[in-house]
Amino acid sequence: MKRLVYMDHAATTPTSTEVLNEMLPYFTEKFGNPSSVYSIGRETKSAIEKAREQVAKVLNADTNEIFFTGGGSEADNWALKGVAMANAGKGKHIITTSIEHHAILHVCEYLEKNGYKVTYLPVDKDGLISIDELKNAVTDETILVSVMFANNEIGTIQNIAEIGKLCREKKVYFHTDAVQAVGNVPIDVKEMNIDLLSLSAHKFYGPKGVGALYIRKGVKIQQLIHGGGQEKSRRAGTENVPGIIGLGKAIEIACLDIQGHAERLIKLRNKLIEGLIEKIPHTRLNGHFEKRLPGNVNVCFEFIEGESLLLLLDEMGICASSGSACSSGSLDPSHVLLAIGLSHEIAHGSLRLSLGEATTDEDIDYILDVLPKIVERLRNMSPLYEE
Amino acid sequence: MKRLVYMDHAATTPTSTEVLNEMLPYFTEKFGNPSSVYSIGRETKSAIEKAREQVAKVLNADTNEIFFTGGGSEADNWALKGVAMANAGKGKHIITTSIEHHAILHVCEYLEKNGYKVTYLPVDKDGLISIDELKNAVTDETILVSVMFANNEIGTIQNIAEIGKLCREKKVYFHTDAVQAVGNVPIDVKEMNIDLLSLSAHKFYGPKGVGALYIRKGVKIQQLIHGGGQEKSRRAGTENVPGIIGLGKAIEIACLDIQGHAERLIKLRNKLIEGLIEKIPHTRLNGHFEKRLPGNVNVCFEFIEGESLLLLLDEMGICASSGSACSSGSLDPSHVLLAIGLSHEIAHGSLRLSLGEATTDEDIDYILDVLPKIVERLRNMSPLYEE
Amino acid sequence: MYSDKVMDHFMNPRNVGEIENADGVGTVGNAKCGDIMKIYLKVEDDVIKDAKFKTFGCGAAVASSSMATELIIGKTLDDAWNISNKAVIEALEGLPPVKVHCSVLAEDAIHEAINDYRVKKGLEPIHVEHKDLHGCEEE
Amino acid sequence: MYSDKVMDHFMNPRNVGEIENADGVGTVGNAKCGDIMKIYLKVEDDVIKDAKFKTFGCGAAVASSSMATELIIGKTLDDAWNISNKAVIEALEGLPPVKVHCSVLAEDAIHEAINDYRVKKGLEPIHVEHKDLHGCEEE
Ligand SMILES: Cc1ncc(COP(=O)(O)O)c(C=O)c1O
Ligand SMILES: Cc1ncc(COP(=O)(O)O)c(C=O)c1O
Ligand code: FES
Ligand code: FES
Repeated sequence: MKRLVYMDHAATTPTSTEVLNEMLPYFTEKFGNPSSVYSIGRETKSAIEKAREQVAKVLNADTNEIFFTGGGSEADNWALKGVAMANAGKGKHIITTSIEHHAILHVCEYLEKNGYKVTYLPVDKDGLISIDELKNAVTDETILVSVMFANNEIGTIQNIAEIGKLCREKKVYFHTDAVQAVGNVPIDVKEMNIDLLSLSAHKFYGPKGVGALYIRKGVKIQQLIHGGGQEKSRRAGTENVPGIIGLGKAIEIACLDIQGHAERLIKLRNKLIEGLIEKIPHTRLNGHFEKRLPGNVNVCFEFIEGESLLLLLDEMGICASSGSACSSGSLDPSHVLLAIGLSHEIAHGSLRLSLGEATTDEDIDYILDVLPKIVERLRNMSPLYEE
Repeated sequence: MKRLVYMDHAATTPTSTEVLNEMLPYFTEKFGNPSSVYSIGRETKSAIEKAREQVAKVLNADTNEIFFTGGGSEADNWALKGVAMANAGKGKHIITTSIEHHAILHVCEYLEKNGYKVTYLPVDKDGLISIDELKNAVTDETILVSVMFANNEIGTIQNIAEIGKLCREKKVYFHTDAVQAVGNVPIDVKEMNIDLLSLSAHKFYGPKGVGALYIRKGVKIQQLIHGGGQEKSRRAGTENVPGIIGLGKAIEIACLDIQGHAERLIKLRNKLIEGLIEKIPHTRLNGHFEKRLPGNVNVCFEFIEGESLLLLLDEMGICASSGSACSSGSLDPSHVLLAIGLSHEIAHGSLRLSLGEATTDEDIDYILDVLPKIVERLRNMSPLYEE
Repeated sequence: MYSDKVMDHFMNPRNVGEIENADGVGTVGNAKCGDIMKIYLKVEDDVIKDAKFKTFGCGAAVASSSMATELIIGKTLDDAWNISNKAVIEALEGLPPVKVHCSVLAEDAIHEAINDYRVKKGLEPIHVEHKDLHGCEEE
Repeated sequence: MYSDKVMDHFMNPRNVGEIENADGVGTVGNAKCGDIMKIYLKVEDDVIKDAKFKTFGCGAAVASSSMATELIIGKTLDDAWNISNKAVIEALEGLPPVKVHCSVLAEDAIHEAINDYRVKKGLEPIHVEHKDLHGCEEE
């Protein structure tokens, strides 16, 4: 069999066997509807409540502040639309950043079409927003600030505690999309003054299609999905019981030794970054060098294009992703790479390698062996490259 | 071990082993993000497309008219809010029925708060709407008619083809909540002139937390969940790959021999209905006798209250549900039972037994043995009952 | 959902039934709301010698009736009057929040029964502020 | 996503490189948009004797360049001119819809190269309506 080196943990992770085993009984035996009176329903109900505790514990939240959703995107949509609609009486201004995930940006565009005003804060070359700029952007009309905890492309981690403190002082709600951060960076919603936080299980070895929104007690927010009385009548729909159990178990495991996990990955990550820069000329690292997700490597190789790179990497068994989006019909490369100031040309040659549980030192060696050759090969084919 | 007789298939069903086995590889091995370029991503992408074909085939739809969601409630919310928002220019009137699931009714209430007008059609004592009343309700302002295919409580199946025909003539969109119907009643969206249709996997032996919305080509509808480009940029969020695979497999199996499935259940159902009416005085059947879901039994026993009944049934290993909702803090019994003209008193004594794959003739005998004694016992405790 | 104690009193309710020629009878609740509780008292020398109940209602309502009759048998009328729904809940080792009103029903039924006894004896009924159970309108 | 043929021409592209002192060179696309294709021709007696390419772009762009050079080698200039992007797609056994523009790039590059040859020979360039590739503005 071909060697498989999965370097796209930021896109999704496999569900770990331990997590899957926890979920399995809830498909076939313990399948009762949690809203039911009888025992097999009560059993799934308490399993869900246990998962809620697992999430709450990790975030330092209360259990009744955790609401399960159908994923990270739903959590983001709910947070933004829900707060916007419920607080329109106070004002219609929202502040976010230019490097958010589309699950935030496209919601903001939707809100703009519906009478809201949105400020998109710029970021510096490392991908950080400026607290001063944020402070200046807040007006009497501002109801919500949404700044992602860690960026999915370039890995930059914002100064969340500072942002939270400012928002609390200014009395505006603070939401953070922590989909990439959970399991990688310690989070404390109380200490960091976070009012709402989105997370998604499949980014930390849980199943796809389930996430959660933390909503601090007292936050005024509308429902996104109306219907039955599930999730204290705030998110309708029969609960994805196995998914929720899986999310709970996965977050528990991911945060058992977050420090050790991070240290291990950072070592491998830095070896990879340094190796690439050393071995491949005309390479630049994107994102902040230190305030960076432990598993994130994002580099640009000049003169070549991302998709070709990915295809050749795939041939060598390496799974990665790129910020070049010509293939998807949209022609602009990643908005994040443009926001940190890259030119279109260079952004098209970007590569994200995201490390995770399965990544070994040998994997890094393998990549450092294979990738320079692939880049060389593509450069030799490129009309832009002159040796 | 205690005997377990699961008679709540309308609430949820176990995921069948066949379906689960189909899903399993997609948690741990074939876990790639379907949006990815590399092979393990393309593999999940094509698995999703296969599931889409399975759904399309069963409904007689085109594959590009099927959109996966996080469940039946999300599909209902999307259909109603999406059509309402996208067509507000044409009018702001929606027609639905008084016996819809809360995932429809609570969305309608939300829309009413946001400037829409909603007509709630009444139903007759069997739970059927009148086509004439529907015809009269349509105005120039009407943009959408939403009538559930089959009712979750009393099992009544509406005359969907007639409703579809009328809507097409009147040029208003027709949505049907077919969450209870799929797998139990043959559906043909073309023949029945259905424009939008909601379904949910866990009602037909698929997993919880995944559903689909059929959107006929050309229907104007807004997104509910904004973000990434999944589902042709109409429903954002990393796809719940195992869930979608499970949904596809489950709907395929459920519709292989829908006729045989229905015949088997109808025989058991009728035996149960007749037995209960014969053995227990002061019992009435709710819902239409013939236009009824194959597995649905809904009866009222006078002088007793539903929750007590459920608890005693649970003690005997029988899982069932009731339209009595005192326990849930809301004091009105089921809006469906009230809509078919039952008094509150009687509605509180309702019991729904819903049969499914696992139900055997012995199960029916067991219930017919146990249930009369339980009713008798509660009646003896009831201040309303005089022998 | 329910404690073992509640389930015990629901599955094996104590004192179900009626007392013929009872000295006091109290009926509270409303069939429309899904709950009616009726308590019968046998009183001798201001002491409750026996109590029985009939209840139309949920599991918690049945268990509360059962426990309430247990608690008042043998008590003076004054002591019985002072048994609150809290005492019933405690004796049942807890009730889920949505079920608290079922225990209130039991407290109210006792008060009604005692007042019925007082009226039959020619005494003034003791004034009670009925707790608003759940906004369910009496017909 | 790609046919075996596309993958073959991507993995083992034919005719990569430059032709020194080429008789005609055509460059189309735009680095800003993530795609540039450059085709070199060697022409003798109005017949394309050799063609080479350099491409900055996606897999489909590389495969289209490779296939396009294959198709035109040995053809007269007139025949080569008439090779459309459709012919390239067919020869590649299909391209995904979002990748059609990559094959258009190849058609355009051939036209540019032939016109470059004509101009060098003192002939009028043939007028071409450039298909609007994808709304990506030239700088
Ligand atoms: C008729 C009907 N519509 C909608 C739903 C909601 O589906 P889900 O619980 O999967 O969100 C249900 C079941 O709960 C239902 O029976
Ligand atoms: C930062 C960020 N936010 C939101 C999402 C959306 O999460 P999901 O795909 O689970 O809906 C993702 C991942 O796709 C992400 O990386
Ligand atoms: S060059 Fe743009 S997608 Fe191929
Ligand atoms: S009597 Fe209403 S819930 Fe108990």
